[in-house]
Parts: sequence; structure tokens; C-alpha cells
Amino acid sequence: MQRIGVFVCHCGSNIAATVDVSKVAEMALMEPGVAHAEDYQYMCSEAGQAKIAAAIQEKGLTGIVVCSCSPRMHEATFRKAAERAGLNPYMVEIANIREHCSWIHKDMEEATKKAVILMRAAVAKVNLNTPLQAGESRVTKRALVIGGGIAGIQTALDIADAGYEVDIVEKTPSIGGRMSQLDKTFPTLDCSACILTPKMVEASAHEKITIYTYSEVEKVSGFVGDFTVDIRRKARSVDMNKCTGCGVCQEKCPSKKAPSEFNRGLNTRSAIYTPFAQAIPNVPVIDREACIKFRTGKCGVCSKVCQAGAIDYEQKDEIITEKYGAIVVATGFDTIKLDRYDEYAYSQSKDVITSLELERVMNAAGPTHGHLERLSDGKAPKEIVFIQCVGSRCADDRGKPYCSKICCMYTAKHAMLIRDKYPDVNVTVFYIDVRTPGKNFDEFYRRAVEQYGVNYIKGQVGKVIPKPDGKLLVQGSDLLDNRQILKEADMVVLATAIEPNPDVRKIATMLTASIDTNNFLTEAHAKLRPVESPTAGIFLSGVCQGPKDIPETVAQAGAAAVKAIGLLAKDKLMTNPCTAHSDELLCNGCSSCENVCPYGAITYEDKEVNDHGIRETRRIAVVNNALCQGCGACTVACPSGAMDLQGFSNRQIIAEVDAICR
Amino acid sequence: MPLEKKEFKPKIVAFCCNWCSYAGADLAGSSRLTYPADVKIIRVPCSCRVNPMFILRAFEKGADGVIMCGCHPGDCHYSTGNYYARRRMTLLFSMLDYIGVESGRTRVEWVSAAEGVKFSETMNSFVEKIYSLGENVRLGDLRCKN
Amino acid sequence: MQELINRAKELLADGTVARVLGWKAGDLPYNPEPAYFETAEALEDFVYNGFCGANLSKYMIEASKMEGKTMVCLKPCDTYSFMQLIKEHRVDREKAYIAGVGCKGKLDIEKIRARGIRGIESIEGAELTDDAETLKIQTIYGEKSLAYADGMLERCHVCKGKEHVIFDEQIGESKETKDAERFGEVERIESLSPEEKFSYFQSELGKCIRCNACRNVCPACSCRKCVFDSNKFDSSQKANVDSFEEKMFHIIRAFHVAGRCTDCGECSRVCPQGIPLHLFNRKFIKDIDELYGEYQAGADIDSKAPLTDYTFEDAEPSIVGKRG
Amino acid sequence: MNPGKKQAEMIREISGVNPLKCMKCGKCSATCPSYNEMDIKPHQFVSYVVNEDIESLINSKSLWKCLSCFACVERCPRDVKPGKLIDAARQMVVRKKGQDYLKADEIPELLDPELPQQLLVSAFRRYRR
Amino acid sequence: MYKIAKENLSALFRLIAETYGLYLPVKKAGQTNFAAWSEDAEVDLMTLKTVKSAKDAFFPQSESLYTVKKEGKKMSVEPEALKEQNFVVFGMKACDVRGLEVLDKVFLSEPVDTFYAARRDHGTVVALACHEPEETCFCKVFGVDAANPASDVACFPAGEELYWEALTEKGEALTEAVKSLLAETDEADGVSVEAEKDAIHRMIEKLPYMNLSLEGWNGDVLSEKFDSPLWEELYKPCLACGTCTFVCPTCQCYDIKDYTAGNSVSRYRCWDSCMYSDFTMMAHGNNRTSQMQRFRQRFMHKLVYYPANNDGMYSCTGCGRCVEKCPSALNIVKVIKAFQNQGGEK
Repeated sequence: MQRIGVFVCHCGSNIAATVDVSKVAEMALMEPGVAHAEDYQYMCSEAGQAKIAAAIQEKGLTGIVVCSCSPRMHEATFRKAAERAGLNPYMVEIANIREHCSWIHKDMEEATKKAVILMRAAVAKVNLNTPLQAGESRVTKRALVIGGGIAGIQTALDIADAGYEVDIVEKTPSIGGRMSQLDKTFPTLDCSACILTPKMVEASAHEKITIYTYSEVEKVSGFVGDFTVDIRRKARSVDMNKCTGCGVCQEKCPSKKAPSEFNRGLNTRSAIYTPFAQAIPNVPVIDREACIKFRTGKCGVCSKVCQAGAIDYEQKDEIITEKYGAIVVATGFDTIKLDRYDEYAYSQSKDVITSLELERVMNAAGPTHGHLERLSDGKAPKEIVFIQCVGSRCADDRGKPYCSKICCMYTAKHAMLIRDKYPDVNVTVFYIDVRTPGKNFDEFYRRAVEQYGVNYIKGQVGKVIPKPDGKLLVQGSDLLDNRQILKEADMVVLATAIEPNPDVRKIATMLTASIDTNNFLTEAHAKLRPVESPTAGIFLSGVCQGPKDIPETVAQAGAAAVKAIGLLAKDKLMTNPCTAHSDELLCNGCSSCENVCPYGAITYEDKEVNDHGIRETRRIAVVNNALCQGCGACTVACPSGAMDLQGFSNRQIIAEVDAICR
Repeated sequence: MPLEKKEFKPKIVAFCCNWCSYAGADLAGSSRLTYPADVKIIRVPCSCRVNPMFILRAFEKGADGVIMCGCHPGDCHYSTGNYYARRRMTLLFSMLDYIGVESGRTRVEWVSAAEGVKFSETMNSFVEKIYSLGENVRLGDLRCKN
Repeated sequence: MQELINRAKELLADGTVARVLGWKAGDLPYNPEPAYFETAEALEDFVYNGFCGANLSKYMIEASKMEGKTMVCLKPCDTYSFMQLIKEHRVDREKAYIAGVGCKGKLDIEKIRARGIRGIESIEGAELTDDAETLKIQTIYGEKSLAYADGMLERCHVCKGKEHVIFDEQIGESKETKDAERFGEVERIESLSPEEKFSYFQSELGKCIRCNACRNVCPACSCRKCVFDSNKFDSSQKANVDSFEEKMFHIIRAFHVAGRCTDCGECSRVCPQGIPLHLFNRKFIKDIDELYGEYQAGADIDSKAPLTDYTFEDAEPSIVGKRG
Repeated sequence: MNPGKKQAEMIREISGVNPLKCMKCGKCSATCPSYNEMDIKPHQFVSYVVNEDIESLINSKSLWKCLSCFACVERCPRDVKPGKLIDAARQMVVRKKGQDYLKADEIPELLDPELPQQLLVSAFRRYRR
Repeated sequence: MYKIAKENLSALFRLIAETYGLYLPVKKAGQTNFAAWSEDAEVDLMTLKTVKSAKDAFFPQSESLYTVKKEGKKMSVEPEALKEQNFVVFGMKACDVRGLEVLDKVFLSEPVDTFYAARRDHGTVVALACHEPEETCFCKVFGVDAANPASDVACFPAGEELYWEALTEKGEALTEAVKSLLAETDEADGVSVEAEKDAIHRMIEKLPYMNLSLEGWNGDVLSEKFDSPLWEELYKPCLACGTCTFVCPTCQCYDIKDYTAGNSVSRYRCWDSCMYSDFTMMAHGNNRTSQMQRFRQRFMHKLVYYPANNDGMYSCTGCGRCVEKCPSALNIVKVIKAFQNQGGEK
């Protein structure tokens, strides 16, 4: 029989205002096995923990129940406190009477009743708890960064600078990401390339960093400290070791009609290409779908012109398997598709473009070589309209419910840059709200208005009508003047919502990292653990976690790196002792459990057993505790009940069920 | 029928996986999104830990409704747990329906850690359903009824 | 039958097998019992007729532990069970010499009794060599006759086919017996209202005496120790004061064999109270077929069992209420 | 309960719209083909309902100027649907006058070659609800 | 002796049920078992053998013994009330009546089983002579007369009449209570009852098991039988289910279990089967570890241990239920015969 102590926390008034805490403690004393019960203001405080320790020692408690906030909050705290007092930390159970009770119920009587039942369930469980010992697992001192944009580069640099090996896996032929596509950056108007390129070079030159471009993560197995990852290196058709990056092949390539991804499809590129001049690595790839050699078997021009003999049409995809201790996701974002926003005539007129397309138009390396011109006829625009919140803050399924966060600022940037370079161009911005929280952000926006005379109109655009003469008729509302505006424009720029890179879902599934309804990766805690995934060993960097601008991305990238470094710096990790265990006398050896184990933690042995005097050799399931993560899938697959989960045993859960239904 | 009809207060057991749904319930709590106190949550590591025996046990001991919540398919912390749970529960619930237990008494809902609102809405609608179905008289051991 | 005995004698004589697992004639015309034969003389009692309904594959779990090979007589449907047991590592293929025996449908003495036939002295027409058309039954109350099909076990009316899915040799003729829809009765129950469903199963399960015959005969229930016999779940295997335990037992039993049950029908054959227990298993089979694609347990060695498999697009549990 | 509040609740009920979801972007007014004819503009419908000033809405010109083209309903990013609000207000007036919905088979009789097509469509839309 | 027209039986049942509890064979979901009578119950007197014997009426498959209630930290024990209402079991056959005699020797000898004793005190058995004995019957082997059940009231069906004869005081009392529906009989009635009995006896002689001999089972045969290698052969097909024990009218073993229902624990007993692997399981394990031992136990008990302790009375009544119901076609007859054949050789 256990001697259980029950500790009821007031949590200030968080619990005590709706739950009669002393009544809960009083009722606890009625429960079988309960030898001590008390309530206190803040159980998690030092004084509260001291009370627990004192009770454990004075009353010789063998298990404790803390009725407090969610175990996700303080289970670890109380386990540590119990351990310090000499109790096995797994003899602690938490009854969640805050998040699951006091915070959601208003009626004191009702909430108290529920709190008592939750306490009983926890007591019933502790009655069946057994002391568990955590095992140890090793840490592979190498990190993987998925995504080679500014977030991934920064994280990799920070981890590498701390002395750990880092691999970057980038899907496209070059690192650089979205930032490489930008022209200038707010709020200081630095040239994007000027600040990014040095980082790219630094990363590629860093002795601790290995960059796999044109590569994708194929398979992830293992767990924190010991992940095994398969990386697919797609066939580049160019030997990276031989290529000198002279660029002749690209010049001579007869197939030049493939849309340029880098320029958002606004112009074309050759079939053998590097996405942009500063690409790293500066080794082209052959787009096999566009390449004449691959399509028809004839051509081979690039191979002929390549002095280095680097062209290799026979190259095949290659799978590299590598072990990592930590994985950082930095998969970034893309703009949403606009096919469901017909009212803005994006698909009807070449002169309606997204802001990211405008970045390319404004960029010297872009399709117009940096000249602001209409993509339909090349004429210089005189009247430009910006529309904000296209697809952001949208309650229906056409767009995204969240604010994309960066659009207000980059629109101000664009407006300002245009007015600066082309003072005769009128710029109008239709906005719903202008959101500028950030250092020097509002000042930046005000400059656009006050210094550059950008015309900000509070109101949304209802539709954009392409006119036969090539002009665009913008119909919007001016809510402050309470009038409807019809405005002729030469160009319309849409501040298109951003969304997580669509590949992130696949990656999250491989990593078993959770993802929210908008495909942003979920952080372990919204406030306190913003760069960690709830899955141990997985960290989040950049927009994959939520919309953010460059400074924030870089800051988060650094934070993710620190978390990863903190993990890699450890030699060993304590493993979760709540693992599955097979009762060899009940095991049939039928393999049902093995078939559902996601970690391959179950194997079979022919073992001699002594079943109440009957000695025979049986095929028996054996669980590898280092691999088992304690999901419990096997326990239900097992028909005989031989497989059970420590810490969440069948009898413990049944005891909870019984206590709740009683 | 006794003259004084006791007010029906259902007993509802909710199995929540530790990583998504339990966290979703926490979020509902910290967002102060209310749902009836009839719901009591049992934390399990994963929805795949929920044995049909637990569900029948709950009914045996007098539960009026049992709901299981897990991560959305594809988001399981253990990669595949909820897929197995989904098949198991589908078959179990179908069997219960087959023997004449109202299908509304059992439910599976996928609730992520970010879906406090969904958790609260789910519990509200489930409890409402159980109130409309009334006391569970088809499953359950009579000795547990008083 | 003589062919089978001759073959068994040969295999015993040349040492291929150490014993033969078949049926021994009973003391009544209809009660042969499963038995091992180790000598040619013992085989004099060997019998294989319409009353040899028992599925011998489960006995092979024990026989696999014995010295030498066992020649086991398996009917077409029994071979599915055997295959499933191989898949679950419960029997040793190398220890079995499988004689796939022909089948013309197996007889159910309870069905014959239900026709008011009692005081049975002898039965003609049940031998494997007979054409399985009519049974002539001599009783102390006079001679009765019965169409063979009317005396058949339910499972034979929905026979999976007379092909052995695994065998070393095939002996004896078979005759197609399927004349009913496998899921007909399940569909009928599904179409009832919840009240009707409940009262149907209430009255059927109300008869259960927890004798465990269904479980113990079931080749899929091959656990060394059943959960209802151990204290792992605090669940009782014996009769209880309230009837809930019976429901729990039968639902869980069906669940534990879901995706593994070959629908051999032994559970219903042996139930002393005539509870159509196969309706539980068949409901799961029907659901599995409909929701996860046609699946026949024991049909092959490699397929993944439905409950240890999944697809991303699997039906949600809410489909239960929607299907109506 | 003050009459405005009751009316506002009725409008919410008939329309099925939650006006509190409005983020005041003005896209409805930007879309409206009858904008210039209206005294109360589409985006203002929402605030009139929020402020429970239904009387003004009922007495406005806008009530009868709305074509029920539902462009605002289509385009509204917040699912607020001002067109449905004004439609609900119109129905309140119609109900107040003791009339009911049009019956489909009554419509042919009412047809007049001069009648704008839009009105017919509008009538059908309301009939459908 | 009295008589009642068979068509008036439902009136009789109604009348009995006014003052007595009434159990009789009722067909439910295709199977006939003893059950409480009710207006809409489908009474089935035609089926010779109910699936389970009538043992349930006196020794239910499961019954609560007492309940421990808990309030706070206080415990209270509430014993289950003993049977107080008089009841009638109608339609038992001679073999089942003999079954009660076997149970009496166990439960009514010291220490008396009060639950069983209370039921025996309050129960009146109205037995029915067999009409059409079946091939599985062998009651005669154990000296049971299927045509003359030894009960409180014996009933003999003949033609359209059911003849009624009270044999004990309890039987007289019941007869008194239902007299309004009973008619006096004359000599001719007596003749037709006797003719019916003769017919039954003649049929019984034709049954295949009639020549079953119990020779070799009486006397001190314990170690000889116990050590016989035959068991090793006989048990092989046994599935270790409890069918034979649960349909048997004389099996009397039970297990005691606790059921936790929230704030109370009820202790109940339920039939157990010596065929089960956990029968008489104790902390150290099981005293019979193999199925052969369990199998042997059942038949040794019926044919050797019980008669040795009860003046030679076998604890089998020849009802033949195990012959009918065993999934593997095993039964006590096969066991007896196996030893008979072997005995001849030795």
C-alpha cells in the first residue's frame, strides 16, 4: 500500500477563486492510500516545494499527487522536488485543476466537485505507480538545418561557430532563399544582396558547415540526440568537383525558354542554369525537363563547350545517410496563389503583380534590369496602386486568417523607393490598417507619407478592371471620406499573403513535429519556448514557425542555434523511462506489436521461460528501451495484454477511468 | 419511475494525447474557453495508447459518453499512432453501434495543441449530445449505477 | 476416406510424419473427435465425414512443439486459419504435413435436432464419398430424412470456396456449398433501429454462460493466457452478476481477432447456447472490407493485417454515425 | 429590451451574420455598384447593426437601392456579408407590413416588361432564403 | 393423483405465480433454459433437455454474497439477503432431480451453505416424466427412472392430460394451492399413466448407451485409475472450455470474486470449472498445471472421489448434456467406455 501525499495549490487566486482548495485536500484524506493532504498558496514556489519535501520525509510518503496547473507546466518541477526529497520522481502525478478546471468553470461547487474527481483519479493512478529509472542515450554532435535561406544560414553559422558540425539541406540549386530575391530591405533600405551574400559565402567557406543544395530530406528516424536522416541529392548533371563556374554552358545553351524561378517567372532562363549570379555553390544544374538533350537525346552543347568536362548526363540521384543530434527546420515561405482573387485581375493583366514580383522588377538583375516598367508594354508607369492585405486576415477559405506581418512595411518601402527614384510617379496605397510595430518601423512609414508623399487611403479595393487602352481601373473605397473611388492606374501591386513553404507538411510528418491549421510549425510553448518544437531535438527557425521579417528571422535563427547548441553540448541525454515492456509469460510472439512500432524498438528472441514450472523455449518480444519512445501503440495491438507501458499502464489508466466514473 | 427525477449529470471521459489534445485542452483553459465540468480528461501519451478495453470499462463503470482526442492525422508525435487509433476506434465504434449503443456516445476528434477553441467547441457539442441522449442504459454494470 | 487412411499409413510408414492429426470415430453416428494417430492400427478408428467440422489447425500449435512432423487434415477453410497461425509465428510450417482434405459442407447436429429428429441410431449420406444430397437418419422413433444442405453448418452456406490456400497434397473431392450471402445477416442487423439491435443482441448474449468454448476453439484466440484470464486489465473471465461482462467479453474477443479472424465459424459451431457469435467477427470483416479494402485473413502470408496498417486517407470514426 | 436591440438581434438571426467579425476594410463599399445611390454605405450597414440603430437603416434610401447583387457578400474577406444584413433589414420591413415572401408561382403575374431584371433576380434570391 | 388438461397449463402457471416464484423451461433466442415465468415468456415443455440444467434455480451461476460499502474512510458490510420467497421449479426431469440430490450432499452437509439451503427450503420441485428420451440419455445407468421422477410433485404427460402426483409435504401444499385447476382422476387415468411409463421404459431400452457398464469404478480404484496412461490419450482433444461443467446438473465448484463498483465492493460467487487453467489458482501457482490433470480431475471426481465420499452415489446423472454440447465430442461416456475396454485387456 502506498502512502500518498496530496498537495493542493491555490495558484494565487487562479485556482482558489473557483475551487475550494481546502475541501479538495480534506476529501483527499478520504481516499485509500492517502496519508497526508494540504493546500498552499503556490506549490511551485520554493516554500511550496519545501512543504512537499518536508511531508515526504516526515510522513514517509511513497507517492505524491500535486493538484495544480497542467503537468505540461510543472510536472518536471515537482518531480525534481520529489527527487531531492528522496522520492523516485515517477512517483509523482499531477491533477490538472487549473487549465482543466478552475479556468474553465465558473461555479465554485461544480469546479470543486470536478477538482475532487481529478484528484481521486490521480491518487488512484499513484496507488499503482512504480519507481522508474531514466536511462541514458548518446548525443551525435552534428546538426541538420533544413532550408538554406537567411534563417538556415544564420542558424548554421551560429552552430558552426560554437564548434559543431552542421549540414544545410537546400531544395533549390543555391542557398540564399527568399532574401536573395529581394532588392532592398526595410527599414534601412540596405541592398539585400549586399548583406546576404557575405553570409552565404561565410557559410560555404566555414569548415564546420557542409551544404547540400538541390537536395531534400527523404527520411528521418531516431529521436533527440540520435536522428538518422536520409538526404536525397538530386542529380545535378554537373560534376560539382570539376565545374569552375565559368558560365559558358549557360550562355551557349540553346534551350532558353524555361521560366526563371528566381525571377518569379517574369522572364526565362536556360535549361542549364544557376538561379542567380551570386549563387552558392556557383555550379549550374540541368533542368532535365527543359533540356533538349534529355528530351530528345540530341544536343549536348553544354558538354561540348565545357572546358572542365563537368557535364555528366548520366548522373543519378544519390542518397546520403547521416546521423544528427539536433534538427533545425528553416523552410521559410512562399506567397499564396492568387487564382481565387479574380477581382484583382492578377491573371488577366500583366500589370497587376505581386510585391515579390515587384522586388524582381526593381532589381538590377531582374527581368527589366531594374527599370520600373509595365510588363505588358514596357512603358513607364505614371500611376501605381498598392493594395494591402491581399489574402491576409481573411476569414473564408480563399486566403489566410492571419496577418502576414511584413506587407505593411515592404509596401511602404516600395512606395518610398518608387517615389524616390521616379518622383513623377503617383503612388497610392489602399490599406485597412498600417501595422508598424518594430524599431524604426513607424518612422519609416511616416517618412513614406510625409517625405515622399505616398497617398495612403484607408479602405480596401473591391475590384481592378483592365481597360481596353491597357490602363487599369481600380475601384476602391475611402472610408474616411466615405466615398467610393475610381482610379486609373498603370500598375497595381498586390501585397500578397505569405504562407509556409508547402513542403513543410511533409517534413513535419517525417520529423513528427506538430503543425497548426495554417501549416506553421507549432512551438513547444507560445511564450516560453518559441523556437523549439514540442518534439524533442527539433528546433524552429524563421517563417516556418510564423510570419516574421528579416531582423526577427535572424534573431530567431540565433535562438534556435543556441537551443541546438545546448543540446549538442551534452554528452548524454536522460531517456524517458515510460517505455513499453513485455511480460514474457504472456507474450505469444505473434508480431502484432512489432508491426505497429514506429521506432523498430521491438525485436523477437527465442528465450527459455519458466511458466509456473513449465519450461520451454518461446518466441518473445523484447523492447529496446533506448529506441522506445513510449507511444503505447504496441500495448493495444497486443491481444494478450503482455505488452504494457510503464507510467501509463493498463491498470493505471483503468484506475483513472474507475475513479472518474465512480 | 421515481417521482423525483434526479437531474441528469452525465459522466464523460475524455482521453487526450499528451502532445496535441491535452495541450489543446490546456490552451482552452488558459484562453478561458469554457466547457461543462462533466468532462474529465485522462492523459495518455498518444491516442494509440487507448485500448478499447478502457472505453468499455468507462461505460461499464457508468460513463455516459467517451471521447478520444488525438493529433491530426499526419501530425502524430509518434508519426503513426493516431492512424492506428483511427482504425481501432472506427471499428470499435462501429461494433458498439451494431449492438445498439447510440453512436453519439462515442466520438473521436483530432485537436492540435493550437486548437484551444476547437477543444472547447468539441467538448461543448459532445456534452450537448450526451445530454440529448440521456443516461447510458445499454452498456454498464448495474452495480455501478448508484 | 480410405484414400486418406492409405496415404496416412504410407506417410507413417516411410517416416515422413510421426503422427496423423485427424478424427476418430465417436460412439454416436455424429460425434467424431479430433485425435492423433501414431500407428497404422490406430488408424482403423480414423474417420472423415460430414460431422468432422472441427478445425484442426489450432491443435497444430501444440503439435508444432512435438518431435517430428504431424500430418494434419485440413479442410479448405481450415487452411486459412493455419496460414494465419504461420503468419503469427504460432505454428511451425516445417512441422506440418498438410493433407488438404475435400469438403462437401459440414453438418450441424443442432440443426438436425432442431428439426425434431431425436433418438438417433444411425445416419447415412454423410460420408465424403456420398453425394451430399440427402441424409437418411434412423432413430428409435422411426426413419427420417433431411436434405444435406438443411443440416449444414451456417458457415458452409457462405463458404469461402473449396480451395486450400496451403497444403502439401490434396485428397478427396469437394462440392461447392455456398448458397447464401456472407454478410446478409450482418446487413439485416445493421438496418435495424438501435433499440432493435440492442434487444437482438441482448437476448442472444443473455444466453451466454461464459463457458469460453468460443474462445478456446478459436484458432485466432491463440493467446497463451487470455486477457480475460489474467489480471492485466482487471477483467473477469467468469460469469458475473451483471450481464455487462458478457458484452465486454464478446466485443473485446471479436476486436482482438479483428483482421485476424478467417471467419472459420468455429465459435458459432461450438456455442452450447447457439449464439451466432460469428456475427460479431463478420461485422468487423465487413467493416474492414468496406473501409480499408477487401481483406481475407489467412489468404496469404505477406499482407499486412488491417489493424496494424493504415493509410492517410482512412475513414474517420465519425463515419459510424453517418453510415446510418 | 430596447427596440433597437431586439431588431438588431432579429437582423443577426435572419441574416446569420455576425457583424462583430468586421475588420472595417471597406471592401464591400469598394465593390458596390449602387454605392453612389446610397445614403448609408454598405460598410456602414455593419456599424448600424452593431450600434443597434436599425430604425435609420430601415428608413434609409439604401434599403431599396441595394440590388442584392451580393458582390459584397462574395468579396467580404471576413464573412460579414453586408448584403445579407441589408436584405435582412428589408425582410423586417416586409414582414412588418404583414406581407410574406413572394411565392414562386405569383411572380409571373407580377411581371412587367419595364421591370428591371435585377429586381427579379433579387426577388428570387429572397424567395430562396 | 390429479390431472389437468395440457391446454390449461398456462392458467396453472398464472395461478402458481400468484403465490410462488415460478421457474420453468423458457425458450429464448432459439434455446430453452430454465427462467422466471412471465405472461409473455415462451414456455417450452417439449424440449427434453434444457441447455443448462435446472441447477441455477438453487445454485445460480453467479450470486452476490455481500457488499462492502465505503463512505469516507468508514466501511460497512451488508450481507446479501437469503431467499425468503417460496418458489416452484416446474418441468425438471428425473436426471436433474437426481442432480439436486448430488448437490444436497455437498451443500447441505456441514458446513451448510446457507444460500443454497435457503433456496432448497423455499423451493418446490415439480418434475416432469420424460416423454421422448434421446440417444444421449443414459440416466438408467445411474439408477434414475426417467418415467418416475423423485420430486415434490411428479407430473406425467399422457395424451392431452398432465397427471399430477404430490410426493412430499411441499408437494401437497402446492397441490392445495392450485387445486382449483386440478381434476380428480379415476382408475382409467391410472391405467393410461402406467401405459405411458411402460412406453418410456421400452424406449429407454433401445437407447445406444443403455449397456454402459460402471463396472470397475466402484471400490478402491483411486490410484489405479489416477495413474492410468489412458488419460494422456483421452484429454488430447479437450479445449479446456467449461461447457461440460456449466451444462452439468451436478458440477458444484464455484469461485469467489470481488467486484469494485465505485464506492462499494461486492463479493460474489460464480460457477467455476475444473477445466479452466486458473481453477484453484493460488499464490504459488496452480496445483494442476496441465490440461491432462484438469481433465482427469473432472472425471475422477464424478466417478471416483465423489462416490467414495457419498456412499457410492456417482456425481453423474446420465443427463447426456455433455455428450451433446462438448465442442470436441468428448464426454463422460467415452471416458467410462475407454476404461471398460482397457479393463478387459488387463
